[in-house]
Amino acid sequence: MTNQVLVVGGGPAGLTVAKTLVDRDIQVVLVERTESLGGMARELTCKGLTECRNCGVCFAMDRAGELLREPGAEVFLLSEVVSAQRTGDGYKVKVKSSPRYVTDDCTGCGKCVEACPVDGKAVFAPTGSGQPRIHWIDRTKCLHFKKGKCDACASACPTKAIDFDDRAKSVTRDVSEIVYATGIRAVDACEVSRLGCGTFADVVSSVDAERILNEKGRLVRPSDGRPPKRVAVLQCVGSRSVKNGVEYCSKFCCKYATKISQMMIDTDPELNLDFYFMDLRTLYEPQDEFKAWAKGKKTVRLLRSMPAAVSQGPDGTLLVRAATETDTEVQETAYDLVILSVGMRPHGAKDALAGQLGIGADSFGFAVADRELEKAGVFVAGAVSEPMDIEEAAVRAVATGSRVSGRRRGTQ
Amino acid sequence: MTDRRPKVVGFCCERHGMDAAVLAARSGRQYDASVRVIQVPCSGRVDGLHILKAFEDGADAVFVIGCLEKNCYYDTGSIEGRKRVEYVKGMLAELGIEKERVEMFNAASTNAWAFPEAASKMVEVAKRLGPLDMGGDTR
Amino acid sequence: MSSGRIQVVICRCCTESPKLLDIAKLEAAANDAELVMSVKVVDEICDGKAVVDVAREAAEKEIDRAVVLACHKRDVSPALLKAYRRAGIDRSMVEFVNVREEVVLPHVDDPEGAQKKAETKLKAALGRVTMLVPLLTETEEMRTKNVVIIGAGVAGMAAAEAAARAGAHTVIIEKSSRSVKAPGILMSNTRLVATKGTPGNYELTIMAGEKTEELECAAVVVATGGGWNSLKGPLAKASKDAVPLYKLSEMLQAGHAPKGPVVIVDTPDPTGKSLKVMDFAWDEALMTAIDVKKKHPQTEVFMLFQEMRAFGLSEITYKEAAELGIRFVRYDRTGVPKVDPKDPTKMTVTDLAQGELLSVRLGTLAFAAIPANPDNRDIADALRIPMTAEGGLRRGGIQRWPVATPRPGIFVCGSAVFPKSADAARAEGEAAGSMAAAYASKGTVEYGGSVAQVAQEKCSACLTCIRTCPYEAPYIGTANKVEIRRQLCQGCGICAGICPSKAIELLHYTDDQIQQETRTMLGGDF
Amino acid sequence: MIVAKRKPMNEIAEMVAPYKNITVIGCRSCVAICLAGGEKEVKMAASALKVKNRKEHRDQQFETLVVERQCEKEWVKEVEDKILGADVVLSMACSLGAQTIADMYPEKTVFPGLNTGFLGVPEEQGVWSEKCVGCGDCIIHLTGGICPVARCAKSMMNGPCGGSSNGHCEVNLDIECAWYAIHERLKLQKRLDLIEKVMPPKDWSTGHYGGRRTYVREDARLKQHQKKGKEAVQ
Repeated sequence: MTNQVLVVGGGPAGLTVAKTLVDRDIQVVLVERTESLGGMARELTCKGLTECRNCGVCFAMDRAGELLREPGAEVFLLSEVVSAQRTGDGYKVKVKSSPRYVTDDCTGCGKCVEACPVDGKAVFAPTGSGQPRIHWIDRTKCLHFKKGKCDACASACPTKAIDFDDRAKSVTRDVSEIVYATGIRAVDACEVSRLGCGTFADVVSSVDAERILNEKGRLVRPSDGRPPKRVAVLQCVGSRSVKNGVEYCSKFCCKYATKISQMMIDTDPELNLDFYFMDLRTLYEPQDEFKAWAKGKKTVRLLRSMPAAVSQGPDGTLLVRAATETDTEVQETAYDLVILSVGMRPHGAKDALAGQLGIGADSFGFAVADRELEKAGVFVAGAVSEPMDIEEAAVRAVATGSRVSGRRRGTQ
Repeated sequence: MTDRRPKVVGFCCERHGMDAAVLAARSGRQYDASVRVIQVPCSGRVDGLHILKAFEDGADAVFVIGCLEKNCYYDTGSIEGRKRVEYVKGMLAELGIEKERVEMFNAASTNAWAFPEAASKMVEVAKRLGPLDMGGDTR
Repeated sequence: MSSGRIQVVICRCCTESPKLLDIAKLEAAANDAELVMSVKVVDEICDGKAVVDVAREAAEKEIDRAVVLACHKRDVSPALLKAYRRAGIDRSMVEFVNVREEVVLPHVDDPEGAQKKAETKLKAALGRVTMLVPLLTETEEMRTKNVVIIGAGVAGMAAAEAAARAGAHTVIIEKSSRSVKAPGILMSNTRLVATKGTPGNYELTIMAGEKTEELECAAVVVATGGGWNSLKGPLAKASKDAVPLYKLSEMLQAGHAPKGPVVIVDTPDPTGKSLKVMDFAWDEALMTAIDVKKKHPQTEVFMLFQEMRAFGLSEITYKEAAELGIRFVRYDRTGVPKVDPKDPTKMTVTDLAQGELLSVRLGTLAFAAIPANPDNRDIADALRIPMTAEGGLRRGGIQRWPVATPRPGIFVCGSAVFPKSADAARAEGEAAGSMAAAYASKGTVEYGGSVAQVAQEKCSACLTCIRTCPYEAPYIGTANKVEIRRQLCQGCGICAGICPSKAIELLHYTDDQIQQETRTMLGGDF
Repeated sequence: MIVAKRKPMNEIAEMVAPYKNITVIGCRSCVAICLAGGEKEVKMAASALKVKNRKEHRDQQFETLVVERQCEKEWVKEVEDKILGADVVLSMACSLGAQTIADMYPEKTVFPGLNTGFLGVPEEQGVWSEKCVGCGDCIIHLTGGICPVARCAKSMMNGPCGGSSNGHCEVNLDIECAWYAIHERLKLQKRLDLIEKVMPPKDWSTGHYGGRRTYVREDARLKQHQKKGKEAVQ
């Protein structure tokens, strides 16, 4: 029988499962939809400056780097599993890879992006700290494909890494087990219309904030690129809300939001920061640790309140309207930047592939796979099955990996 | 002759320190070519003596870069590294040498900005204070 | 004195794109250097043909060490090192210079500076490579396939099952008389006393009842759980019927009706003066409360908390509980729950949501707190693993692996680290158990390489290295001087950097090597 | 052991400033263990001075070496040529080491690189505390193993002074009151009766106040007949 395991999804869970299996001499085929590995983790920032705040982002990205060097792992980027057919005790899977149009010679210098004449660009670097850091071209935007003549990027590239002749590829692999780890999507902050997302440039989602922090090391306002002086962080945007269909608590938002708050204060101790929340659910951290930290900072306030609206004042500042903790009055406070801490939704549990494999979805869209399905060789890992942070996804993925290799021992 | 390039030496840990430098390079980040990196297995390997010897041998600024504290590959190495840097800072300050010339930095493998920022900061310090054997007041 | 026959390899792929450096000049500099017997400029060092070519010339010219100008040493094809090995050159004698990521890519706009930097780096590497000595690696057989699991709770059982599934021989040590069905051997009434040995061959001293026994094992999983039985505080004292949450849940499962009203409080010491609690079993508390309400709808249920940490899908349970009529009362340290000293069945608390003082009758009082397990100290002491200030066991940095401690072969999981729900503890146990089994199944331990070495004549036996080493590698040997257990040394060099007598050197990164490299780097053109 | 601390570098720099050839000598015993004057500190001190010289365009030559025990002539003798060849010696040992060199080579200038502190123990890595003042008449068998002479700021001999409060010393609230500690210790040992025992006024002549002390052990001394070389000649 085949000695390969298919891992669908190159996020923290998928990467950890893959690494666990490769370490046990089991060949892995990893299929990732986007142009680089890391999943959500690559969009997020490391939250430590001097001391580690245990967010786990580096863990996921280090595994991504390792996996790319691993001879036992075959990684398909910009790829999808188009079908999985049961064959005896395994599956025949068909993987379709889209062309990247950039070869491995790319050094990531970014000259092609500069040269690209398309408004909004047609050639991109992987976002965040994604691995590998090789650019890719979006065929639907690129003038070379649309009009058939532009080669601005190709002539700007110092390493001649642009290859317009790159073609889509289709391969089939025989695998014995399939691990489904398609991960999550952040809730779009603009789904909650009252908080000014999409209307005001300086109302950003926590994912955007992390992206800015990851890129620059400090937070700046999108409108003018200047560091903010007054920041509001609003928790539970889209989470714990029946209206958004995200009734559950997304689990990691308190952890990450409190940690980026601490990071912002570390970089700028003068920053005024107001932290609005309903319940403070910092993961794997004593319940009053963040409160004690906030108490020790003169410029930080913790406010137990869910703001009602964000509007713009006459001087352009953002006004957050919120009831006081005891619901006795409503106050408006001015800020330069408002961060909406968004929750998550499972991604891909209702895809055709999931259906083919017999993976179900619950009412929130989380993937459900019972032990019977695992006996048939289909496993679900990571936050597609329930809300979790990177650390927990990694731990559970190791456990899943052990069950995969356990099944293999059983069948051999 | 004061326009000579500043000589900056960085002791860089093989783990997240170097990972951050590599990620920075691959992300197209730039820093001054006068920064020379010496690879050590862990920032805890750096001895205060190595830093002082670097100054003796002509460095204008020295920095150590390691993993984040509490996330060191070798558990406690970067905490030790920082202590060594602090000790050398104290010695230099007692001798009237600007203690800003030596600095400890921490980086995570996903921080593309961390290494270039550390390197540029030290180049800036070295430029501002001038070469060790010329600029600066003797106090 | 420098010696050796050096080969210099320059990879065009890494050094030439983008076009910045004058490779011919680098080649000439290499050719001019002392002891250099061969200079190879190849198009792509990752190309198999180039590797063969390089290795052939290395063998012909009797090369014994090499400098490779390419990219990060991790990314250079492992085929090169293999080929060198066949040509009789140990991997430790090959010095990589990361021209791509340290010179070319970060200095795209400064070809002149980059060229100088590359030349200096080449010079420094040539100097360094002459000072290198081959490193010795050794292997040791693991004497057993045993995986010892400490604690037969939720995490421990999951660990045992996962380890057994992966083919390990499991031995569970449980301090209570609890008997559970588990794979392998279960030793109840047994405690861990001390540990000797090295990774893969740990020798545990255990106390089984009154008897002291020795137990050999390849790996250890610590799953001591939380310290539910160590609950103390004013509320526990004021009401003698107060129980930890799991007792209430056991009672319900056994079919007993709890005396109403049922009050579940987060901690017996709400001011946190005598008992610092890191987290609470909120999942279980909510489920137990629902269980009470469903089985005994007439019983009033109160939950008193400072912060309702109903993570993830527990939020749904929280909602269900509220719909079933369970009363949630949030308080803070200004109005903590108190038991009336005159009437031990009356509890008062300031309900922050309502802003009023609430008086509750106490039928059953249960605590959701999971305090740190007091046994952790003895376990950590015996295994020589670190602890957090709060009394939990501490893992290594997250960059390495989630359930690992800094000591190889020792894994920790569940509430011994930080309070967790049963489900999360089970997953952690499974992860730790499988990691331990994977470690044990390797059968051999490889060690050596770049490790610390003591010059005993210089050692003052000051113990500084022993106190600072994260891995317990240095110890006082028979000569009353420090020796290094090579099996434990991981090569960080903390000891070498701190030794006040300069008696410790880290092989491959000796003081001389580092200082020589620094000097050459600074001696070059800037 | 003897606990010492490096002098501030500026003081050291000032001392050695007028000289060209400086030999820095450390010691592998107590001062190495208390991280003040081992090989590492010796090399770091010399290196730091060289860095300062680089900055100020001054030329000084430093020779660094370490001896096993600088307080003993034989060990010092091993490096005699380095001492005699230097303009000045910077001793990075305790003052005993510095004085040994100074006594052996009276024509040489010897500078202390360390401030010698006290007789103490390492409490934990990096923390040393005083436990004995060398009074020459030990009484800790009566005080539960805790020396009131060293650990009480006033060297009280019969219980605490009026400044003891909640187990702390009035001189510094961070210090434990020695007599409180003695009480607790004796209670633990069930020897509390000892605290009632009145100690007579202490004879301080066995201590430093009796003048410079010399201890002689006749059975250990070499008889005239046993001595070799120039030591045999008075």
